Amino acid sequence: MKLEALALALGWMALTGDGSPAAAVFGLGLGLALLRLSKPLGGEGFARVRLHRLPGFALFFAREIVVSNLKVAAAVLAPAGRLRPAIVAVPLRLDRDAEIALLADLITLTPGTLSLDVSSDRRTLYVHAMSTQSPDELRHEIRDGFERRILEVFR
Amino acid sequence: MTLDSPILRSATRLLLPLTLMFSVFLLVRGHNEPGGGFVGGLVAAAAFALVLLVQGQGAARDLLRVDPLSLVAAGLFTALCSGLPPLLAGGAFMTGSWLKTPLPVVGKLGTPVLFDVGVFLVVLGITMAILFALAEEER
Amino acid sequence: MTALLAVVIGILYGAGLYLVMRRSIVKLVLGLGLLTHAANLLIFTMGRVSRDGAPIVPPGAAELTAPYSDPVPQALVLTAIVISFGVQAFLLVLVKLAHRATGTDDLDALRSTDQ
Amino acid sequence: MTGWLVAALLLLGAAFMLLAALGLVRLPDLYLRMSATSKAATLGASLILAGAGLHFGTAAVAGRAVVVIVFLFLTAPVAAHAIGRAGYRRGSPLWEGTTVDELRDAEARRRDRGRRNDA
Amino acid sequence: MTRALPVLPVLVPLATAIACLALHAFPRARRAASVGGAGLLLLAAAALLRHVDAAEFAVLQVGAWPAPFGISLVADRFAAILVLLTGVTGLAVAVYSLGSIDDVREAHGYHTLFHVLLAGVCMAFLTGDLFNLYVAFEVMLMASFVLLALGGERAQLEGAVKYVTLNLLSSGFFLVAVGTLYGVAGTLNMADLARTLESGVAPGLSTTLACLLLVAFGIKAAVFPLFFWLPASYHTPPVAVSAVFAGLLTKVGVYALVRAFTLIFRAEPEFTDALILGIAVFTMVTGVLGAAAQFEFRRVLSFHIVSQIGYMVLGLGLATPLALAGTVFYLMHHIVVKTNLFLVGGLVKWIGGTLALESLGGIYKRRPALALLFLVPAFSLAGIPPLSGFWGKLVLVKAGLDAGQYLVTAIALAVSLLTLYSMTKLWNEAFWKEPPAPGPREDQPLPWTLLGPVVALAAITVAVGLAAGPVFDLASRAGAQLSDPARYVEAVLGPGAAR
Amino acid sequence: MTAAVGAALALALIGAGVLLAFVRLVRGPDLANRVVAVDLLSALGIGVAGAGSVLAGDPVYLDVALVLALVAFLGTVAFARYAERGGAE
Amino acid sequence: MLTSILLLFAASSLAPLAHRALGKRAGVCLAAVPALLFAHFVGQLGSVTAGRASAESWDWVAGLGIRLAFHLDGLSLLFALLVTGIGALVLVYGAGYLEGDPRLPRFSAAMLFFMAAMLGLVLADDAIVLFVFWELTSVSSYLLIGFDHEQEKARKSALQALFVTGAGGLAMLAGLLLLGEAAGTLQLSALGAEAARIQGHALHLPALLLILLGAFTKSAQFPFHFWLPGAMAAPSPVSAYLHSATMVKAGIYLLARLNPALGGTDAWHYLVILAGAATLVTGAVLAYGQTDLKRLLAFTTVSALGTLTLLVGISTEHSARAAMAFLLVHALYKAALFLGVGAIDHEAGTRDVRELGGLARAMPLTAFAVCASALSMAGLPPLFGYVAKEFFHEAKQEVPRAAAWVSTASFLGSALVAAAAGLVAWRPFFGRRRSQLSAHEAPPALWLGPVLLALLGVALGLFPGSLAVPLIQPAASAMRGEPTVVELAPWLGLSPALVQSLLMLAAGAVLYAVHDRALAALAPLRGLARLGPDRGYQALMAGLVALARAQTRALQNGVLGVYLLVTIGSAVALAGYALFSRATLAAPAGGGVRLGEAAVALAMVVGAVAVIRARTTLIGVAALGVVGYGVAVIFLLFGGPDLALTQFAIETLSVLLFVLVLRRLPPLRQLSPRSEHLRDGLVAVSGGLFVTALVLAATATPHATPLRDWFAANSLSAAQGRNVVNVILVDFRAFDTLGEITVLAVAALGVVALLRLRPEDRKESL
Ligand code: NA
Ligand code: NA
Repeated sequence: MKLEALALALGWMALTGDGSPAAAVFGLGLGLALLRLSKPLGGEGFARVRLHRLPGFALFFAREIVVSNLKVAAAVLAPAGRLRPAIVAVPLRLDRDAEIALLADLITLTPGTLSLDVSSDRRTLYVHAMSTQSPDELRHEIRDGFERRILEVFR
Repeated sequence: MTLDSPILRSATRLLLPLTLMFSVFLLVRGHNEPGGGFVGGLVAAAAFALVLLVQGQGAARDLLRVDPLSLVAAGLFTALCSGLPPLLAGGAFMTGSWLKTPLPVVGKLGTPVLFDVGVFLVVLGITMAILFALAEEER
Repeated sequence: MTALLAVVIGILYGAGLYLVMRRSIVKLVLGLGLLTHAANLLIFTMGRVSRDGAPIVPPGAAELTAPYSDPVPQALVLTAIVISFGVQAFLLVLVKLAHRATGTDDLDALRSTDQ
Repeated sequence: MTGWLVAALLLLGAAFMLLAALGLVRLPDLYLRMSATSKAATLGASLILAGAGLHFGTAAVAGRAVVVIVFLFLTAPVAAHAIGRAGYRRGSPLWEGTTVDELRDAEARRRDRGRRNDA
Repeated sequence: MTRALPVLPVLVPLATAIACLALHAFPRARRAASVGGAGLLLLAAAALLRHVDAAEFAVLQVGAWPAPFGISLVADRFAAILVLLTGVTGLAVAVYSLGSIDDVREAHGYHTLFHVLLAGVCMAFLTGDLFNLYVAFEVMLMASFVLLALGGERAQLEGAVKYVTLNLLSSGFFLVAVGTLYGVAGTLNMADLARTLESGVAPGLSTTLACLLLVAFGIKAAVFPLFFWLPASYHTPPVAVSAVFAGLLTKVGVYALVRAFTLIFRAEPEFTDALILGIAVFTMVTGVLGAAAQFEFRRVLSFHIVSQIGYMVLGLGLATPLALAGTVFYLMHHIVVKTNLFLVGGLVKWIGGTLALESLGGIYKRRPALALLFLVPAFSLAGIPPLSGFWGKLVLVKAGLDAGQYLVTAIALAVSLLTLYSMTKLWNEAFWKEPPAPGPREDQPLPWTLLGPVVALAAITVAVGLAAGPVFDLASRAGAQLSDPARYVEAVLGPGAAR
Repeated sequence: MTAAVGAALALALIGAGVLLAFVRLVRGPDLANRVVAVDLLSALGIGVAGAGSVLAGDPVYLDVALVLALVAFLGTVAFARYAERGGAE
Repeated sequence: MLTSILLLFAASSLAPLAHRALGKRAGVCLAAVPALLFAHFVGQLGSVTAGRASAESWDWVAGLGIRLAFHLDGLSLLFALLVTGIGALVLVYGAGYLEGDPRLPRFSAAMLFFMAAMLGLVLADDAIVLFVFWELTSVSSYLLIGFDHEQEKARKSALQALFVTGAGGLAMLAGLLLLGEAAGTLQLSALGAEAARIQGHALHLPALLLILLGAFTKSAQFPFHFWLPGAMAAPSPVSAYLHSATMVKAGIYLLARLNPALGGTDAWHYLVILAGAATLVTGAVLAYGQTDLKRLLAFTTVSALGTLTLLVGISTEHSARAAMAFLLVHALYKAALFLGVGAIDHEAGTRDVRELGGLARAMPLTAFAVCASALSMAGLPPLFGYVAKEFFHEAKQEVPRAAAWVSTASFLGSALVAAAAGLVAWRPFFGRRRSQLSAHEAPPALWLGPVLLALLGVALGLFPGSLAVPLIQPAASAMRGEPTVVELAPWLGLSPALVQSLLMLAAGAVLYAVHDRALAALAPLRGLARLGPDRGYQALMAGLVALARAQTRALQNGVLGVYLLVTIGSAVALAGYALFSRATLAAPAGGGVRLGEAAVALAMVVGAVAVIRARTTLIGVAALGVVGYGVAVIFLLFGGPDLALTQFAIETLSVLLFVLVLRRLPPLRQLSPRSEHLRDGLVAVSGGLFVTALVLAATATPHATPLRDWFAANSLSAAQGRNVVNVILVDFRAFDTLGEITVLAVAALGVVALLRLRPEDRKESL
């Protein structure tokens, strides 16, 4: 909660372009108020955030994004040979809403994959891939890639 | 029925305060830059509308806490009251009066700003009232 | 640009007027929507469109100095836009209920209250 | 110098966006198209916004550009998820070249459950 | 407090509406607030008229911004008179609503809507700004839309679809005309517009916009051939609602026509006056003929609204001070009488269970006093002396004869005869003949909430008829003001503004 | 100046993208595909706002971009919900 | 005088109370009011005979020059006496006639109201005041004629009377206003002095015609006579009052009253005499053809009214005194006859001469009253009717033109009336007594009136000089507008007039004798009656309703599309005409179009076309959204960021609204036939062209910017805001915004209410 409020305060300062302490205080106050307001929404946030691991995580993500876009570019420009789409069920170790959402979002934002659905028991994520050799390979990639890193940062 | 999924739920949780903050931002600076009560109210309504779409109107109602029509009444009351003080003092209705010194962050405060707040509340209230009623009907 | 806008507004009007005269109740709603857009654009155009920027006093200045767009039609249009939002919401619900109550979408069939 | 950087960012962003649009037209099914748009368009728009933020050079503008970028990254995958799921549930067809569909059974079970609830 | 007078008739109902909205959990308090607010409006309106009649004008620059820039509220005698009548009608219908509106409607905001309607009507009468008039129209219309459709019965929804569509079209024309006027004259203040257009800005365009506004206001006023929405809808809502619609809404259109063509558009009077006169004649005739074909209490009355709008517009078309006085007088008379006739219609429905004429009857036999209560407004509507309608008719006929418009005058007289025909038809069918079957409440005493307003309005009708002298003097002072727009311009923009 | 030229070129590219998106919007073939097209159109709109702000030299376009991003998301979610509930095309 | 009128009005409004409080005595007590007034007016005789008219007046509607003015001269006095005197008798009679009837209080009230109106009419000295009372007599007579309102015939007759007299009344109103214009005054007693001015005025003839129309309809002159017999649907006391002394005499009164101002001209002579003569004959012929006593009396009334009109039309000294004498005697005998016939009807249960006979022994007093009155009607000496008839014969010598025709007509009419009088006087009372009749003498209330009136007729005939002259002379003077001497003696000697009277009576006797055979012989001609004005009236009313229906079918046909077409068409035609005939169209100055702008414009046009061509609602909504976003972009491009922001937000929320409603909306369908598409398309295209032209014309005018400049200069300094649009919205024009959020609030309230108000918990409001 405190961290989220801080993030909102930063957001306020970014929006207004005002870095003054007054703006920070106002932003924090507003952030706290808004979070309080959002409280009834419930839902599960992250269990914790290991701030020091965040930069590494971001870097990894940025790299994945760039790579992914290049792959997509290739696929778009010459789709015929390169497409081997599949919808793959990925079993999840993550179990908090926020974690699942983050994983799904990252999968969507990165190369050739798209989170289609989450099973109602939240144990399985269904991922659409543009081009995959085998479903198991994709499952493995996700488990060892994003999912592991999320566990590292947010557990 | 809602668009229930952990992904959408989490997104809503994140976007709600952010969007509301943006709506406050639009309201606050509207007197000096693009923005103001109307668009501020609409953006705030969009935030609640998202909750409505994703988690259903029960959640959205809980979130809003007050009946949207009460919000409308409060907004109209605020707008009306912002014009009354000069009237009672024998002046013209809606004559603006301002604090002499601007406050940090929010800038100068005056009855027209209060009026804009009223507009904000009304717009938020009516949009939510309409959406709730339609969503209720849709079931 | 004004001439082009004049033509666009005319076309929007023509289309809107044509649509409201249809018998389908949904087309009526769509037509009114087009007319609303057209009217807003028309009023905006009456301020003599210019690319001179928004009517916002730049920081440091005491008043707005030319060139700038005419703020008056903008204020009018803003009022009109918001009003038509309310009207449209109401109209939609009205049409929906009328459809439910009468069981038809043919406006020609809604004649029980005349004659 | 900034000028060149801005121009580069804008053009690169625009190129990605065009790419997204191209993918939307050329790719054979809904899911593939979304794979293209949800990435390329988000990246493209973000690059353009970054360029714009850089161009004006003030904290206020840059801050706002960052806010928009963050917002885009927050919403784009969610939107893709929402559309993709809806599309799948409505039966938007998969390309015939699709190798595996591990969602099909789960979806059938879900529909079945829905039908039983209705009855 | 004098300074606040022009805005009070808007603020009081608006505040009442907010109070009613806020009191949604307290039905009794809400009803009390509704009647209390209506009473306050009447007081405020009376104070305004008193002040304006002496001081000629009451002008309030909202926000204290000088005249053409801010929004001016301007009460001349014409406006103040109409505001007073709004107060009268408002109070009468507010009381009547207590006894006639079901609690489900009340719970869904009836009182709020009603007071917003009053606020919109007063705002329309008092504003000195053309765009603000548009806003006032929207306030009024939106409230009327909801009041009309609230209840959700098939007939109401059908009527509402037509009412809403045609009125939205009218609003559209109005908006275009206002926007274009701004584009041409650069101002929105009606006095300033008058001054600017008089100085010869774009004469052709000014006539074009006058025509556009003639249509826009003509739709609201329900003149020929733009009245369709009225007979299609006015008989569908609860009686209290149609009573306040009948009394006030079309009059706002007439008011706007009068204001527009006495103040703003005087560039080509020979064209516009002839046009208006022609419209008036067709409106009178088609309205009254429409009524002759009807066999439902409120439908008959609805068509008569159209017909009598023709009378009011006739005065505008004749455009002499006497004719304008006639229009003012006729408006005053008609608001009270038409409201009352609809309210009486409610009593008839209360007793007989229906408003279909063929199923009614026998009220004269069982309730002679009530029957006489019908005759007062009915005969007044038909122009029987010495009731209020007679004087309205007399003034207009005299104005027509003075202006040498013999044919038009003859038609006006013939129309009044046909009005009498319709009123006697209602009398024959609902009051005189034997009912085919007894009504649901043949022998129950009428509640005072229903009877009181009817008696009060009938008393006003008689009083206006008997004391026609001072009332006509007031109307002719108002007419004189309307004939002298320069005074209006100076009152708003300051001395010397009109040159 | 360089930035403006870049912006103009970028706008041209995006414009081409808009046309393509329209093609998909018209061709469909189903609601979901059209929603994707609309979603992309709004992203393109944000791009237009960003490039436009550089071209016009007015940062106000960025505010528009923000509002656009917000409401476009809302619209997409709304349509997704509509589609999931089996709304007609 | 106002006091006396108000007294009657007060009595009228108290009548129901009086009946409740006083029971049977109420009739007499109420009759005391007009009786007292009668006494009061008798008291005025002296001063009026001496030529001292009394007057009183107050301002009423000063702005229109209308004064609440009353004036008592000989003419008014004569009428006032008849109104109050006969009124008192009729009230007493009515109380007896309707004894035990729950409607009696209403009867008394209506009669007193009518009496008040009639008294006001004859006392009024202001044309408009006269008209006010004139209309009040119409209205109250409407209620009286329709007294038996549960019968359709009564309702129809009442309406017919009201409609015909009402139509005439409206004409008369216009005529009086024109007369006032011509004379420069509305004061009736001052009109005579303005005769020259009036008769030289351009408005003289129209005024005369319109006024005559009023008088003729009210006094049932040919061809407007048809409503009067129908009015016999009223109970006898009502007929007695309305058709003897009051209502129908109002027209005669008006003619007499205006004689000084309007009389004597050629137009007057022609019109009034002709109408009078025609009415005289028509009434008499029709009377002769009746077997219902009341209808018979009604037609003799028509004939008498014709006679009176004829006399007023002649407008000489002789005719004036004849008119006033005849007026007086007719009032007396006709009231008595109606009352007597009422008594017969009341006791015997029928009014048909063919079913009556031999009642004289059972009802001696009634028989006396009826016989004496009928003989007076026939003009037999020594009754007063004879005197009047003598005067009439004298006066008709003075008919300016076509005297022979008039003479013949009057002779024929008088003979027929005499025969009719015979029917009334003889048939019910003498001859064989019909077995089924078990009549008794009527109660005193029913015979008192007729007997008194008959006695009065006899007395006047016996002592005309002392009794009748004081009444007739001032009245004739007033009618002439100059002192007129009237000398009366019972026997005027063997004059040509006497000879004529005798001849006429003889002819009457013959006609009486052949009555039954004549009726039988004329029976085939009854069909001709269908061609009469009554038929015309019926056709007119039927035509009116048919026209009304046709118009409603054509105009208010319930098709919204047509309403819209007409409304839009009117706007486009009217404003388009004004624009293209007046404004000069010029292309607006410069600006140029950039590629992006053109693209947006194109997108909007494509969107608009797509909305029209959309096959599904969703596509329509989406296409509409494209137009909306296009508008937003235009706002953005041309300096309206606030607008653009709002438009984007609202457009999206609108889409959301549509989406929420969409599934409940019907699918888009193509419903109109091709021809309608074409027709509507034409109007729509014209509308579009008009708007384009309007925009071009408006933007081509020089841009006046006082508001813009002022806002620009004052936004920051005076209103503390840099964003001028926002400052306008929340400060300079915040009042607009207040209204606007009110609209929004109401719209939301409406949406909520409409959707929440489920059909099942709907309740009926009144
Ligand atoms: Na604003
Ligand atoms: Na009428």
